Formats: sequence, C-alpha cells, structure tokens
Amino acid sequence: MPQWIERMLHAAFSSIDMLAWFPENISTYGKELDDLFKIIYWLCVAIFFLTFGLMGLFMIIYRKREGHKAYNYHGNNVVEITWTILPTMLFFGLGLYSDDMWQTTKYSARVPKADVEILCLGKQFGWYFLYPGADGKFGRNAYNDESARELMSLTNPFGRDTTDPNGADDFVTENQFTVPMNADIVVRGSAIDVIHSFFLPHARVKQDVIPGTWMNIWFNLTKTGKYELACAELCGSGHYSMRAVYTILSPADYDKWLDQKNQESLAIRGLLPTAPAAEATSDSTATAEETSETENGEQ
Amino acid sequence: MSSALNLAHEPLTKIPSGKLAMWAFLASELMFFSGFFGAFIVLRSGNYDVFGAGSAMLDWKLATLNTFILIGSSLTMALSIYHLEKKNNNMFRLFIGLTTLGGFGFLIVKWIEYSAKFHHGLFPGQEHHTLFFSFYFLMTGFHAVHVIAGMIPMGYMFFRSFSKDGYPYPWKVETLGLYWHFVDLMWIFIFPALYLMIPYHAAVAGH
Amino acid sequence: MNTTAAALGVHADHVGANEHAHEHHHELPWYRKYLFSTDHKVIAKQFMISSFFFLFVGGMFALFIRWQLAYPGQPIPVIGHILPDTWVTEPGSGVITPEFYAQLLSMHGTVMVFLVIIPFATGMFGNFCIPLMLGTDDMALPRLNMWSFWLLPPGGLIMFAGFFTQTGYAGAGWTSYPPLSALTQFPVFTITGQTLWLIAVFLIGFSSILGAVNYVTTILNKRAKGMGLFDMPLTVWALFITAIMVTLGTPVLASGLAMLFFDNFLHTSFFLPDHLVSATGHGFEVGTGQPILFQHVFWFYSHPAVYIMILPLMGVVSDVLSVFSRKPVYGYKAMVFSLVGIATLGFIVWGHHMFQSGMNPLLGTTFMLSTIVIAVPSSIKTFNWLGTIWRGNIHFSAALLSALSFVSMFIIGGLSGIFMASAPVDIFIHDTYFIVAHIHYVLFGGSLFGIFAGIYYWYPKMFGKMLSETWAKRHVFWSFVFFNGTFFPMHVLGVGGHMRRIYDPNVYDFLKGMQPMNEFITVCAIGLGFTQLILVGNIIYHIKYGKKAPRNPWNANTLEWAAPAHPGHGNFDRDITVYRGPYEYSVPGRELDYWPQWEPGKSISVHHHTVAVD
Amino acid sequence: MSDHANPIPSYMKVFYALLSLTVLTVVAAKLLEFPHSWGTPGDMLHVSIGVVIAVVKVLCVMYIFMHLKFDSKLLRAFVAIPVALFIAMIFGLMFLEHFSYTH
Ligand code: HEA
Ligand code: HEA
Ligand code: CUA
Ligand SMILES: [Cu+2]
Repeated sequence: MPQWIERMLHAAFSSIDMLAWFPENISTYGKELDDLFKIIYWLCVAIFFLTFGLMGLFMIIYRKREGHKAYNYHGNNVVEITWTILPTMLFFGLGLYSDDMWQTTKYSARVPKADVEILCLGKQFGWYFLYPGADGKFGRNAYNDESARELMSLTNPFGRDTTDPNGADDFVTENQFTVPMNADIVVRGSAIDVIHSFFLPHARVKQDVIPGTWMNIWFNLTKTGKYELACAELCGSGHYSMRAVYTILSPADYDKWLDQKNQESLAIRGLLPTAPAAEATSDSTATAEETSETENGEQ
Repeated sequence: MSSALNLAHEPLTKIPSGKLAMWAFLASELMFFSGFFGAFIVLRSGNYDVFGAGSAMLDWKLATLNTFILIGSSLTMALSIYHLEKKNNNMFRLFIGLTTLGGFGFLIVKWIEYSAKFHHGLFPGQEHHTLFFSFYFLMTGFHAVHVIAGMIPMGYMFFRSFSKDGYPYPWKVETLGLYWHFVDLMWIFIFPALYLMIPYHAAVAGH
Repeated sequence: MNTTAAALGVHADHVGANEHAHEHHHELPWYRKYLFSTDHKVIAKQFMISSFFFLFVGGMFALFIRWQLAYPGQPIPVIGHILPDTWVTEPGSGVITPEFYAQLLSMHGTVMVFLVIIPFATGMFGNFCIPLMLGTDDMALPRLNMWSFWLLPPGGLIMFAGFFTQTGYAGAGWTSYPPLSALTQFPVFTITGQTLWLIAVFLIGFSSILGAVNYVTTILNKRAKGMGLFDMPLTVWALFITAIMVTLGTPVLASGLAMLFFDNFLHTSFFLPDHLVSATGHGFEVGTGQPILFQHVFWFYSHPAVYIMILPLMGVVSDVLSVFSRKPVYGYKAMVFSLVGIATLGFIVWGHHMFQSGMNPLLGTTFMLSTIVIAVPSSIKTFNWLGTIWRGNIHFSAALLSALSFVSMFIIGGLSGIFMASAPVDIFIHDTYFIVAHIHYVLFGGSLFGIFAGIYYWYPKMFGKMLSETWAKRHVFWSFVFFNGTFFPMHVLGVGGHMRRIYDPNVYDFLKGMQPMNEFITVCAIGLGFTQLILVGNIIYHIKYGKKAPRNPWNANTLEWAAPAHPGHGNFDRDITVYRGPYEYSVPGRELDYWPQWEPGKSISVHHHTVAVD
Repeated sequence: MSDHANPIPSYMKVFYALLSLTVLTVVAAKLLEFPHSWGTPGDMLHVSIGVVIAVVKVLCVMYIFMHLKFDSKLLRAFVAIPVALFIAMIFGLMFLEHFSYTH
C-alpha cells in the first residue's frame, strides 16, 4: 500500500476517537469547558445510536414485502407531546447548566481582580501587548481615556500619551507576551483596523477584539511553558499567519523577567544610566520607543 | 385549455392577488426600512452630539412643507382610485395628475435641500461628513428612490387616461395606491427622526 | 365522462397519453417559451440549470480550497498554470496565494448559499411544486415570477465580475464582516470585488423576495377547490413558511448590505469606528459606527436563512418518506406546527453566531437559551420522520434513500449544533472546523441530499421521463460515503483547534499533526465532486433517452400526479376537486394502498386511523 | 369597497388630521428644544412624543387611505405580523444597544 494512503487511512481511523484530539488544557476553567463538551458529546452519542438504531431497525423490519400493507396511522398526541417535553427539559437543563460557566468566563462582573493586567491590540497581521511597567500603572492611552484615540497611529497603536509620567515605563511587546503561572490574568483587547479574534487554544480562550471597543478577557494558567496564540477571525489575506507565542513562567521567573523588561524600557528612554544592550528588533513598523520588546532567546 | 376547467377560480381570500402580493411586498419594504431605523437608533445613542448638531443643520421648514405635499398626494391618490372605480375618468385623470405633480413637488423640494447641503460641503461619505449625514442621505435617498419608482407607473396611468376608454384597470391603481401610501408612511417616520429630534444645546454647540 | 376519468384518477393514464396535443394551442416565439417564459415549470427548470451551474462553480472553488489545505505550497494540478500570475497564483508556480484563498472561500460560501441552495430550495421546488401541488394552472402572478428568476443570473455575473477588478473577488468571507469588507485602499467610487459582491447579493435578495411574495399569494389564493390549508402537502407548507421568512428576513439583510455598500463605496462610517488605524484605510473623526451592528443585521437575516435553506427540503423529505413507506406522515399537524415553530424561533436566535463577538454576554445567555429551544421543533420533526417509516412498507427507491440520508445527516449536523449552542462550549469551537463540519452536515448532508430526493422524486413530472434508478442509487450511495469521509473528520480537526479560513495550517505547531487528515478529506472531496457527475449525467441523458414516464409513477396521492405525465402550460387536463388530505396511504378497506386527493370517496377517522366507507 | 358609503368625507377627515398632527409634532419638537442628552427624561419625552404622533398618523393612513378598515379580518391579521415584527425589532434594538458592549 502506498505510504500516503496508509497515512490517510490511519488518520481517518484515529479520528473516530474525537475526544482524544483536544489540545492539552492549561487553564483553570478549561477543564470545566472540556467536561461540558464531553457531557454533550456522550449525550449526542446516545441520541445518535438511538435514532440511527431505530432508523436501521425500521429499514430492515419494514422493508417492502409483497402482499404486506403498511399501517395507516396518523400519529398520537400523547407520544407527540412526550417527545416535545422530554427534549425541552433536557435542553433547558443543559442551557442552565452551561450558563454558569458562561458567566464565569465572560460576564464583566465575574472578571476577577487582575493579578496581571495587559492591553492587547490586534492589527493586520500581528499582535501588540502593552504592559504597565514598573509602577504597575498604565499611562494615559486609548484604553483608559477615550480622547486618546486621536493619538492612535501605526507607530503608536495604543494611543499612548508620552507626556504622562505614569506611562513612561509602560512597554510594548510584539507577537509575544509573557505571563506568570497561577495568576489571574486580565487582558483588555481591542483592534486597530479590522476585527480579529484572540484565541488561545490550549487555554480555551477565544474572544473577538473589535476596533473601537475594549474586551475583557481573563484566564488563569496552570502550567509553565510556551504556547501559541492564533487569530480566529478572518481579517484579510494574512489571517492565517497572525500568530503569536506566549510564555508562561513561574511567578518568580516572571518577576525576574518583568524587572529585566523594565530596566530595558527605562534604558531606552534614557531614564537609566546603564542599559543592557537592546537588540534591534526585526519588525519594521514600530518605532524604537514602542518596540522595546526584544526578548532574548525568544524564537 | 384551462378555461373549461375549474382551476382558475376566484381568489380564495377574496383579496385580489395583485393586492395581496403588494401587501406582502410592503411588509418586506417595512423590514427594509426597519434595518435603517434600527441602525439609526443604535448609532444615535452612541453619537448623541453628532446627531444633534447634524439635525440642527437641516431645514425643518422645507421638510414640513414636504410632509404636507406628501400627505396631499396621498389624499389625491385615494381620491383618484375612488373616481376610477366610479368610472369617472376625467376626475381620475385630474387626481392622478395631481398625485404625480405632488411627487414632482416633493422631489424638487428635496433637490433644493440637497443642493444646499452640497453647497455646505456635506456629501454622503466624504472625509468630513458626519455619521448623521450618512443617515440623512441614506434614508431620504432611499425614500426618494421609492418616490421616483412610484411616479413612473403613475405617469403612465395619467397618459393612458387620455386614451379613448380612459384607464381601464382600477385594481392596478388601487395596488399602486397602496404603494404610494406606504411611501408616505415611511416619510411620516423619517421626518421626525431626522428633522425634529434635536438636542438643543448640541445644536448651538455643534455648529 | 370527465368525472369518471377524474374518479378513476391514475387509472386513466391513457387519457393523458396524447396530452401533448394540448400544447400547440397558441404558439409562442422560442424566447418566450424557453427564456422569458412565465410558465412556472419552465422557470423551475431555469432555476435548476443555473443552480447546477453554480454548484459546479462553487464545488470547483471548494476543491481548490481543499487542494491548498492538503498540499500547501504545491501547484494545483492542471488548472494551476492556466490561472493568471497576479494575485491568483504565486508567479510562475501555480500555487494559489493567500489572497486568492480568502477569495475562494468567500466565493465558495456565497455561491453555495445564495446561488445554489436558496435557488434550488425556494426557486426550483417553490416554482415547480406550488402550483402543481395546489392543483392550479400557474402562479398567481406569472410575470413577477419570471422577473424573480431573471434577477438571479445578472446577480451571479456581477459577483463573478469581481475577478476582473484590481483586487479580485470579494475576500471577506460569506459573512463579509466590516471593517474588513469596508476598508479598501482605494479612493471613493472605486469598484472592487467586495463592492460588486454587495450589489450582487442585493439583487439576489431582491429576486428571492419577489419569488416569495408570489408564493405567499399563490398559496393563499389559488388552492384547488376543496383544499383547505391543512390539506396541503408538507412541501407546500414548508415553502409557505419559508416564503414568509424570506419576505420578512431578506429585506433586513438588504438594508445592511446597502449601508455596507456606502461604507465601502462612499466611505461613510455606519460600521466603522472613529480613528481606525491601518496602512490603507481611512480614519474618521466624526461619529462612531459600530462593527458589531452589521453582525446583528447580517445574522438577523442569515440565521433565518439557514432555515430558509432547509425547511423546503424538510417538506420534500416528509413527502418522499410518506410515499415510499406507503404510510401517512406521522403527526401531520405537529409537522406543520414545528415548521411554524422553527420559523418563529428562527428570528430570535441569531446571536448564537456572535457569542464570541464581543456583544454583551448577557445577550449570550438569552441567545443560548433560545437556540437550545429551537432544537425542540427540530427534534419533533426527526422523531416524526422516524415515526413515518415505522411499520411502513418501505420501497427503497433512490428518492427514499436520499431522504433517509437527509434525515440521518441532519441529525448529525443538528447534534453538532447543540455543542455550539452551548455558549461556553462554543468558546473553543467557534471559528474552527467544527463549525465547517456543522455547516456541511446541515447544508450538504441536509439540504443538498433533500434536493437530490426531490429531483429523483419529481423528475418524471418535470421531464416526462424516468431516470435510471440504478445509477441514481449509485449516486446516492457514493455521495453518502464520500460525504461522510469528507466532512466527518472536520469535527475532529475542530476539536483539535484547527481554525477555519486559514490558508496554511502548518504555520501553527499545534496543528501540525493534522496534515494527514486534511489529505484524507481532500481525497474524499474529489471523489464527492466526481460523484455528482453521475447525477448530472443521469439527468441529461434521460431527458432524451429516458423511458416515458406514466402519470403517477410512484402511486402517490398529491395533486401534481393528477396532471399529465409531462404537463404543458396550464398544467391540468381535468377538473381538480380535493376530497381529503395528502397522505392517505394504506387505508384499511381499500384495495389500493394509496388514495389520491382528487379521487372522490368517503372516509372516517377512528383513533388516528382512516377507514374508507362506502 | 365600492359597496361602502361614499368614503370622501373620511378621506378628508384623515387628511386634516394628518395636517394638524404634522403641525403638532413640529410645534412640540420646537417647544421641547431644551438642553438634555441621550437617555435623559428630556430626550425620552422628545422622542416619545415624536414616535407616538408618527404612529397615530401611520395608523390613520393604513386604516383609511390603505383601506384596512374596509378590508377583511384576514388581511388585517396578515398586515399585523410584519408590523409586530417591525415594532419588536425596533424595541429589540433599543434594548440591545443599551446592553451592547462590555466595557
Ligand atoms: C441548513 C442549515 C442549518 C441548520 C438547519 C442549522 C441548525 C442549527 N444550527 Fe447552525 N449553522 C449553519 C447552518 C445551519 N444550522 C451555518 C451555515 C453556520 C455557519 C455560519 C458561518 O459562520 O459561516 C451555522 C452556525 C451555527 C452556530 C454558530 C457557531 C459559531 O460560529 O460559533 C450555532 C451556534 O449555536 C449553530 C447552531 C445550530 C442549532 C442549534 C441548530 C438546530 O436547528 C439543530 C436542531 C437539530 C437537532 C438537534 C437534531 C435532531 C434532533 C434530534 C435527533 C432530537 C434529539 C436531540 C436531542 C435531545 C439533543 N449553528
Ligand atoms: C450548501 C452549501 C455548501 C456546499 C454544498 C459545500 C460543498 C463543499 N464545501 Fe463548503 N462551505 C459552505 C457551504 C457549502 N459547501 C459555506 C457556507 C462555507 C463557509 C464559507 C466561509 O467561511 O465564508 C464553506 C466552507 C468550506 C470550507 C472551509 C474553508 C475555510 O474555512 O478555509 C471547506 C474546506 O474544506 C469546504 C469544502 C467543501 C467541499 C469539499 C464541498 C464539496 O462537497 C463540493 C463537492 C461538489 C463539487 C465538486 C461540484 C459538483 C459537481 C457538479 C455538480 C458537476 C456537474 C455540473 C456541471 C457539469 C454543470 N467548504
Ligand atoms: Cu487577525 Cu485573523
Ligand atoms: Cu444560526
């Protein structure tokens, strides 16, 4: 058998166990979401076997036989009502059961107090992240002040007001971000040109980010490592390549990383006398002021 | 062959098919405009000042005049149907003519309004338009298109009424009448929405 | 004599044998007869031809898509080198570009939805079935009917003309969300593929509104003598409900398209927020539009639209199952009410496409509950279909097999809908191949198999000839096999997180393991495409060489089978009076296992059975 | 409808009613021009007066000019469906935009 056929058939057969294909889950609520998926999955498997079983059975038993006549019967209201009410109850149960999880993940009121707060912007075709820097406070920008939207431009996507002292130590990273493990991370997401979607497959997070509005996205990750961020909303020809990576560090490592970033960004601004040499970045759009994100060893 | 058969019978609902279809079509027209109104409501709330300032720049006197014209032409339309049903061709001609004239009058006033706006550099969708004027041109523009679309068959009926036996199809006029009243009806909503609901302070501050 | 012929119903086949004599009453010029005909049957065939054409085009687009996904970076065989080296293929290599990929999938979705399934379902079946099944001579407004078809081909042409603009076809998905679909790097008044797309869909929408208005009128006004609303076959009921949905839903889409058109063409900002930043776009200072608003408007129509695409086929399938099981439809009234239920609920669930869109999550909760509720009428239908074949005497014709495929594939597609209806589960699977699998299970496995069933069932009446049952069954069988091979694995891709609308999944590490599955899908898709040639060949060959069809080849009850085998203008050669409902099969006390609606006779109803009395 | 009594008086009545309602809505709007912003009682009042008058006018047109008064119940029911949907949609949207965004 040619190898490609073998490969394909193997793929086809291994697809039967659908649940095994989930990417590894690394977020706190991810497990609940997966479990809900599995509940629905087994429910559907049961319904599948029920309906297909009946259909197959009927096709065999009631296939055409000479001299046999079908049963003239127009239906029965009791039966009809039963199979209306049963699914309704089932479905309502499902809906109510789902709703709590939905509220946890999306309701603004349920967004936890942020341990780490990051702003995120999607653009064609990449991602920017803004950290509040050493003081833990964002300066004036398009997120916290509507009127700063006027400052937004390709080189200053967050509309940062450079005159605001709070913002002096804010720093931007491009196509990558770093977060600590076991912390409630809140990302405020938006976009500057078209709609993008902030998708962390392993963390079971997905939220469209829309120009002109800011979305609250939160998650809490349970593992260290390096994972991928994808854009999940068609945003033009480069949609497929709108990828970013994120690194999850242990809290201690994260603090170290943060210190280092702060040093770097302050150095670039000439606020610190000694500066670790910042490597030139490969991306062309952001100015030196904005792109202090050069990560040693990343990628 | 079907004439001998019982297939082509009276409409079951007793409503002539053309009329029923027109009502169905108007239902669909209503939903068409409701898309605009829906968007208008949503965006007005987010851009209150822009809408106020824009609305204050419109000429509500001309619009009121136009409202009167349209109401008048609705009346003459109704009267023309009445007279055609009474086989009174002369009166029909008079009133359908007046209705057409009303349509023209409406468009002329509209044109005066538009050219004043163009004169002030307000075009749909140029760099310095405001969202309000996008709506203004969108809604009044589509409404004007409907006026024109109604005037074409109306003019045709008017000219046909000069022929020897007059205009022969009362039910067609009635169907057209439904459409024409609908055009009036849409204007009844557009008029206050665009011209009247102005926040006063924005009107002063915005200009 | 007339009455006896009528009374004998189908036994009077010889009466219709020389029915063609009637056709030469008044000869029309050829273009009035075939092109600008007002005869509903001709218009139905026109819809059929154009839909098949577009199915072919849309299917070809799908195969390009599949090729790229399975063999990224490899030139398309044969066609790759014919395609121009602009934005279509990478210069000199025959590999499609990311731009072209986005355009392909947008055009694939649009063509399939607006130019294939909707015209097939409402245009073809609506035109063919309504007057015949109502026992009347034509639509209420035949001229309008003609226009409703003739707006469609220009729409298609305008859409395809996008190929010749600077940027090519529209490339923002069939959903065309702004700002993507509104931002262009060109000044105002520049026509791009997206502009043409907007105009085209507007025209097509207008076409379906005109058709729907006509259907509503015809069904209300022109039923045969004695036919109450509850004596109508379910196909007609389904088309009736569908027409109402079209009348009320499509114009809302049209208004959204109009606004988007102005954003795109005149640079207004209905759907664009202020201070957009992009290398090519235009920023506004005056007034903030809202991108999500378009999504609301779009899905307000497009969710009902998915039911517009499947309801008529649900009707067709109910008819087919009943005829070939020789049994009344189980729970006729429940079937009608569930249609009404789906249609009504269909207007309040649109938000389930927007769970992750950033609308208020509170709305997510409401839409989740309403979406889950809409599955109830669907399950009523499913169980009633099963009830219909229960204790039947099932004739395994090609039509019945297609209908059963419809039911089974609709169950799978509907069940995958339940996953997405649960908003938290949708977080992960939204915009992944799980959705793509759902789309195709309901639209191909559902609607298209329903269309196959309808074609196999009504072909004899449409063309006066019989199809080859053997080839028809082969077609259904292989379609079924390849269909599942193509689309089932997509669920798995989706569970693996494979996003939809991506040009090259290998960019992502977590998707790398899925390449073999993509290849398997592509191979099956090619097989699926070729299988459709059997259908088209079968249809074309037997128009000429087919066996002459009898008047009522399936021994069915509904009124179209009272018409001559190949009805001419005016449809019927006998008076039609309706005496009973459409589904009186296997009535005790009768020798024959069917009892046509037009045949006089008395019956009583005892405990849900019908008994003939003399 | 030709078997009904002469409709001209009712046409004229509607005509005058429409004219006066137009005047009324303009006057009301002009009188109500005082500072207020969106969603405040002032704006609500302003909008409600405009909408209510418009609805009354539309009903007049539909009932008399468009002959719904003389038409069958069936047609009235037929017309009621889209009108209900229209109203539902308008109110739905008013509701929606109140809750639209998670800021
Ligand atoms: C014919 C077309 C059709 C039909 C009938 C349906 C039917 C349904 N659809 Fe589907 N849908 C589409 C076409 C269709 N859909 C398309 C084209 C898209 C994608 C658009 C895009 O983004 O491009 C989409 C997307 C889509 C989404 C958005 C997903 C996303 O983008 O994240 C959702 C979410 O809720 C959804 C849900 C449903 C549900 C609940 C049904 C229900 O009506 C299904 C009900 C049926 C059943 C449930 C099965 C039968 C019942 C039983 C056997 C009874 C027993 C069952 C139980 C007790 C569970 N659909
Ligand atoms: C009814 C609707 C319908 C149908 C039938 C199909 C049919 C097919 N679809 Fe499609 N599809 C959609 C509706 C449909 N699709 C929609 C709405 C989308 C979403 C678009 C978007 O994201 O915006 C989509 C998206 C979509 C994708 C996702 C693209 C992406 O997200 O990147 C893919 C990928 O595999 C795909 C594949 C296929 C395949 C292989 C077929 C095959 O089944 C096709 C097989 C058929 C043929 C190859 C043609 C048949 C041949 C003939 C009839 C020949 C005879 C005719 C003559 C000679 C005149 N489709
Ligand atoms: Cu950004 Cu897709
Ligand atoms: Cu939907």
